[in-house]
Amino acid sequence: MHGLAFDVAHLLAGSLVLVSFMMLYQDRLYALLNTYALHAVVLSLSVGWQAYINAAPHLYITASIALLFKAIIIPLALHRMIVRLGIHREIETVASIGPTMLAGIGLVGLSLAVMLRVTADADLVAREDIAFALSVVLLGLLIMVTRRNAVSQVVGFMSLENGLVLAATGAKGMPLVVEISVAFSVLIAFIVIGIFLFRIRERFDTVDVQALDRFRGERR
Amino acid sequence: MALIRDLAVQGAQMCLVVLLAPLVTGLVRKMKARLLRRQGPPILQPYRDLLRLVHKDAVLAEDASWLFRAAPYLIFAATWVAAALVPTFGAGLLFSWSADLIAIVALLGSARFFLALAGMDVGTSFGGIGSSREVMIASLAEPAMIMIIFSLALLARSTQLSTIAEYMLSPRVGLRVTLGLAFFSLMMVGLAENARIPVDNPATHLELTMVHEAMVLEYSGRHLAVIELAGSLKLLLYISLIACLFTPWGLAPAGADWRVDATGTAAYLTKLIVACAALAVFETTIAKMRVFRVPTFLGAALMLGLLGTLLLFVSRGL
Amino acid sequence: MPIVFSLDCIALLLALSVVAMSLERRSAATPVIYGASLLTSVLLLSAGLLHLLDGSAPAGSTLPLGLPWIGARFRVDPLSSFFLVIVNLGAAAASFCGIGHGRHEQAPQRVLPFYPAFLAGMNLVVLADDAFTFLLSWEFMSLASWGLVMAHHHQPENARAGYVYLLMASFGTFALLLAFGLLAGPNGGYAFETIRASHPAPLFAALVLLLVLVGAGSKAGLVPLHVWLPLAHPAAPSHVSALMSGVMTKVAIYAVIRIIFDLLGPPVWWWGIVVLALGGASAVMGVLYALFENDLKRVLAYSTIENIGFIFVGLGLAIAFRADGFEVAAVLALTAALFHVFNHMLLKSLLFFGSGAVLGATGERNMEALGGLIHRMPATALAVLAGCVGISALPPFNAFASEWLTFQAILLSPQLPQWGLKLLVPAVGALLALSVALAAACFVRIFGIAFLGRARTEQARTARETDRFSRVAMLGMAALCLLAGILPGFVIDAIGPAVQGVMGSHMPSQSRVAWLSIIPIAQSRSSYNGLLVFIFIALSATMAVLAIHTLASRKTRRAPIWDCGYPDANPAIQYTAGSFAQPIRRVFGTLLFRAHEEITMPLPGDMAPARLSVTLHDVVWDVLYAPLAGAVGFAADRLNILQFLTIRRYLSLVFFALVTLLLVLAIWR
Amino acid sequence: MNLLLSHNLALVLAIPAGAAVILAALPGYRLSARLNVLASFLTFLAALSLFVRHPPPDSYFLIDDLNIVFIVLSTFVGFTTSVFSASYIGHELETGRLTPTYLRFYHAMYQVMMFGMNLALVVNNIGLMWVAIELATLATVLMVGIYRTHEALEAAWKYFILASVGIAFALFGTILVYMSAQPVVGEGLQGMTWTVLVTRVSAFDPALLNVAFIFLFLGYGTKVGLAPLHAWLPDAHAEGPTPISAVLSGLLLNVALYAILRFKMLMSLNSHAMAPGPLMAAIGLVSLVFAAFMLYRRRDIKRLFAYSSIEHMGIIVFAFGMGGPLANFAGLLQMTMHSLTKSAIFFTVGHIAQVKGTQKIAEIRGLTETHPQLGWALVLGVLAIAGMPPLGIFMSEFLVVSSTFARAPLLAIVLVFGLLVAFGALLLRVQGFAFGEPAGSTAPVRASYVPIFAHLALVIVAGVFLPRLLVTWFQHVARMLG
Repeated sequence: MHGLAFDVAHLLAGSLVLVSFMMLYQDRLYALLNTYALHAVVLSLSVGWQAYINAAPHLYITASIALLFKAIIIPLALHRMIVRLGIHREIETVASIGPTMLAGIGLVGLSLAVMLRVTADADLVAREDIAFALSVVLLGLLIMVTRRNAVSQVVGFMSLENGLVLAATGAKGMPLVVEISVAFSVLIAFIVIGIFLFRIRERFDTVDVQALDRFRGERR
Repeated sequence: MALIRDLAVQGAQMCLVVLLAPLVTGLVRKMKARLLRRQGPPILQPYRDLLRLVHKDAVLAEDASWLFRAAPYLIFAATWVAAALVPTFGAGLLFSWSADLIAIVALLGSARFFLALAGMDVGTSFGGIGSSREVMIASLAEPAMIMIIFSLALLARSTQLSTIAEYMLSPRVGLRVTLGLAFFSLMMVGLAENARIPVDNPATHLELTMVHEAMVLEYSGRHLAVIELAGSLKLLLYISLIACLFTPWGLAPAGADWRVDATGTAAYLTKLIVACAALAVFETTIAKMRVFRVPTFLGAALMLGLLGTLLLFVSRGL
Repeated sequence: MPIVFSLDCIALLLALSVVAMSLERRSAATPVIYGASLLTSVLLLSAGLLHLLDGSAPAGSTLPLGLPWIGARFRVDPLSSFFLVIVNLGAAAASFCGIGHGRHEQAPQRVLPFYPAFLAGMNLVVLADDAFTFLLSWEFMSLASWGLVMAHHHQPENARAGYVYLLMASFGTFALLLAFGLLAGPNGGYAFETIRASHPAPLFAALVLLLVLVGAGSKAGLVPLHVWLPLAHPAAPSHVSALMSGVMTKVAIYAVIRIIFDLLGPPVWWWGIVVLALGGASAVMGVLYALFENDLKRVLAYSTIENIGFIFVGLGLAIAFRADGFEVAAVLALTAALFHVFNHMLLKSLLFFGSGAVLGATGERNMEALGGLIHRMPATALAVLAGCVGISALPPFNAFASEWLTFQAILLSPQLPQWGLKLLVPAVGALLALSVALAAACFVRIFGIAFLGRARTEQARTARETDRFSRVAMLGMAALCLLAGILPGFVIDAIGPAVQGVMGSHMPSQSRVAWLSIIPIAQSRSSYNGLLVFIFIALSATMAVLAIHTLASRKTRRAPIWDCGYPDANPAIQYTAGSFAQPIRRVFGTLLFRAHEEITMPLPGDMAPARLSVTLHDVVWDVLYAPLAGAVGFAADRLNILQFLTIRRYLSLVFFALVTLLLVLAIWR
Repeated sequence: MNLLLSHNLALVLAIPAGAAVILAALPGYRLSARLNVLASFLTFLAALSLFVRHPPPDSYFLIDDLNIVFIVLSTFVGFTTSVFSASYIGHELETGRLTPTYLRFYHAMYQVMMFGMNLALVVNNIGLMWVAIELATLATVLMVGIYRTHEALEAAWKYFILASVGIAFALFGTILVYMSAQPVVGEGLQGMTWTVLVTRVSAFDPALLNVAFIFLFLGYGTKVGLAPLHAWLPDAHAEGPTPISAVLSGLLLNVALYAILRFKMLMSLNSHAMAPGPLMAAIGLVSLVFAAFMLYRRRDIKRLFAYSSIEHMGIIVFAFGMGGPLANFAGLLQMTMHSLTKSAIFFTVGHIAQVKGTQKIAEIRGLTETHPQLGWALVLGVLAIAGMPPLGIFMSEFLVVSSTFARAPLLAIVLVFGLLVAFGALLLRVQGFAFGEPAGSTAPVRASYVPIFAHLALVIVAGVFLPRLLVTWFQHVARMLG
């Protein structure tokens, strides 16, 4: 493949990692949601680009799903929920932003270190994309782990899943990508609805996960 | 012919021990009395006592069981058999091989077992005291005895009394530390086993100090007589045991003719008298110790025995 | 074909337990089941005897069960047939006793199904010929006996006993499992013949030895693995306790002999030291425990520990002699051990039957509440007396013969080249002598307190003689004990083939010696003649009686007790079990049991009674088991926190797992 | 008939799918319960018929000796569980814990789950396998939450979140596998087809494979319930309906395990990639010991047995990690026996909890007196799960421990330690349940003993006698697993 295509793909993938970092940095829910929307947009762009350079039309579907569902519908839905449930807007984090960022950088370094062992003959886009995808996944997990608030955890999970889609599309000619992205969208829908469910049943006054497992199985 | 002769020797031995036993007791009593400047009972007094007791009718406690009546005879029988197997004047006992030293000790053990049971049969407090102290003493005396047997048996490569006696006679036995230790240990055990001072006082009826007497407290008449006889038999047994193990001189070898037997008998009697004298002197010079000092006393005996056994390997690595 | 026949009998036993389940609470069930088990064990007994005596070649058979590629292998050789005799003699007696004793059982449906299964398990262990079948039967035996221990599950202490028992049992099984794992190697040659053929490296062999000592020793009740035994054995119904104490421990001995002498190959001399030390310690500790215990059945259980120690000393000697190539001495030692196995089986069964009779008659296991039973239950008293004399190793009874043989073997120790053994063996001999003397004290105590004296409680006063079957069983066992004691030669000759099978040679035939005396090595060295001793005692006793009764008086008067002039009708003044043990407690207890006496004297004028309270600590439990249980509890508490984390924390667990693995991957190579 | 045989594979999938649709539409629980049983039974028959003949592997479906074990086992347990659930659900309706609408949903979901698991087992495509397992998981999530109590919802939520993360990991791993395959086997479906991968794996990029395996192991390991990924398992077992607990322990864990085994085979075929054995063995031991200690402080009977499932999964994974014919054989045997025994235990526990009206361990005592059959069944089951002879697990544990000790003594010591600790806890609890003074209601119980005792009978028989056919087959699979 010629250099430009490669550079663009690389750029998009890299910027996805960057956006993940931005999400890691946010400490307000709305900001987080907006950044996530951005994340999804970048993802759809990169998927689209892959579709273009690999001439794989079915990837456009994935791209559009990413654009519509993840970049627009879900953030809006979560927006409405935050308003509806009156969740206070600050995200209480476990560790302060600084260390979290450092951890994130460490994770990116780790994923690169792991991926650099991949023999070079695997084609470069794949290799790079996987490295970035891995870091996106890890960062998403980091967000889930460091945020105390359910919505932000969901967001973290969704960014993680974006990483997966990135990897899937990065893999040349991978079958079932569309199905998988659909399946994941369903999964995410489930999660969001799940939060709604808890609200509707009026069982939990807040959707803070800690409140969810107030019971923690065996009562002490 | 030889068989008949051996039978005769064995029979003579059996009668001899049973006849001599009270004499030994009497002798010791007399000597002690003399040492204390007392007149003391005549030497034959024990025989008279036995006859008197035998002719009285026995008084049994109401709730004494059959065991209470059977025990004296069992005790006597066991002790007698044991005593009959210890060479006195001659080594050539027909049945000496039917029980070796270990078995003899075990026979005495059975006698003690029944004595202790008899002590508890009527259900008095004193009987209990006696029995429990008796078994406590025995639990230390028996291992000591076994240790002595070990050291002798390891030397003589046999547990047969006659064989050991022959070995002791033979020049092979040098002067050994082991033998000395074993001898002292055996002395201590003998004192304890026969309820002599310092472990027990055969003459006292002070409840809190007595051991042997406490067990036989409820006995009377012929039963008491039999038990007393068994007691003196045991004393005799120990004396002759020591005699034939450590001073086997003059012991008639197997199959010797009657003259040798006669000398053997003479030698044996002199040994007896010497032993009685020694015992009397010892008992008059020493005081009885508290019951709970006894374990240390016997523990010392046990240690001596064990030490003797272990020294064997060091002194001459067998 | 004895093996097939025995297997059929065992199958019959298993079928019996199924039948027992089906006929639940019928009153007829008890006699039927016990009768059938009696029949089967008699058949097995005769099969074992035949194979042992006619010296036929080992016979094996393989069933298509167990591990598929090996099959369930069974084999009967002299050793296993000897133990077949041991197991089924005990089983027959217990079943016979059970026919009568089982009637007192309040929950038969909890006993009957497990009883035949238990018998079957023990027989299977003895016959098994591959590691899997062996361990399966072994654990099955434990399981069945656990069911029997849990029969009276309402008493919490029984539940505890069952718990400790099964836990220790499977601990032992795992130890044996590891041992077999070593013996069989990574590609699983589990058949015994394969194991025999392969000789493990010295280090492995030593490891196997230790594992076997732990595994089989915990089942046999070797100190310090004995803690379950005094809990579990008494908890079961008495005739079952007899089986557990008298027979199951012997099965453990069988395992030790089978593995160490047969499978493991040539021994090393220091193995002997380990076994000897353990045996000596068990002997003394066991009897001391027994002396300070007031529960009748627990005393018996503890005395089992003592006798097991005795047997292990014999085994240790055999190992040591064998390692140094003294064939004769080794054979003598092993024979002594096996002889004691036989004797202890008889005696302990007898004594447990007796305790069962007492329990049935008075509902009491505590000696302090008994007394004077010799008047109420004469037959039981006679049998138990025989048992007490026997187990105290007094002539002319049987245990003395085996003890005597053991001592003879000990006296051969100077031949041994190693100094360690030279010095250890006599010391162990001293320990044995000590334990024997203490055993005598212990059983004087039992019999004197429980059967002699005056009744201490109403139950004891109104006790009634036990049922016919138990009486016959007990007296029969007593007769066997006496017989084995006065004719030891025949027993030794019967043991011969078993020893031959293991050692390659056996003791010179004893039953042909003149006057039926036994001569282990040489006439000049040592000999013992139980028959003559017995006859002499009997003769001289009768002579004395006759002489006195004919020549002198034979009159007896009954009178109130004299007691040095303090007659007191109150039976409470009698010596109690505790006070009887007091002198010995003072001598040995303070050191080994941290015995502590506390006397509370009331002030002068205060009418309150003075109290003496004694506290004993089981050192082994305090040092070994309590900390272990504590550690497990601690770990459980600490880890339990993980049940109560938030989802985020759980997620972070996952996260850290992932990151660590990736890090490992990044750093790797 | 012949026609059926020729399409038996299709039937294995079609029957549950169809049944799900019908059951979703069908009102009235009696009929639907019966239909549920019938469908499960037919599925089981179809699975059995796979022995007689099964289609050659095509690009979508694959039946080989490995997964046929799993298919038959899962369909069988699915069938017995449906029988049990019929009687169980009836009681739930009476007590009003479930409404008919939810019941309809329940039965439909039951079949969906069966469908998902069968699909996951038979597909020849790692991507489809992932989809199927996700499907089954979601179905179980919904069923765990079906009681809508605080605890149930919380358990479902916890399960859901953790499972989704697991799913994500698994997917990432799958993608990586594809990427490592793609340069060798070319693009498209080939790169995900199992049969192709196996033949060509030796040329794949090892580094990618390593990363892939880690993600797959963690992803599917979450389903297997290996510590420290186990968190969802105890609550999901404890709070859901008991049939679901039985299915979870008996089936879903196995299906996830199956996936792990597949990828292990793949890894071991590539000589340059890291050996998966040590990792599996280590995690297995960790899970075993951890679960063993967790057993002690449990207060909820179902959670207790959930932890014991974790423990056994640890043993099984350890066995497969050790590898070698003996250990693999033991692993397979242990897995089969565990499914049977554990589901039997959950059947029993379900009835017990219903009759006692509580799941609190402290309030269940003296069962052998009040409810002898249930009590002894529980005792038997727990002894079986604890590896007592003559029950099946004894044999497998015998093989695992003895074969390990000769190779890696220290590991074997740890293994034995864990087993002992676990046994201590289980024995303590079962003695409490079965013996002592009875507590709680003594009302007679309308229990369906057939599935319980069928399972236990199988376990007992397997403990002493394994049929030749089964053995050779297991041995072949063991050799397959290397």
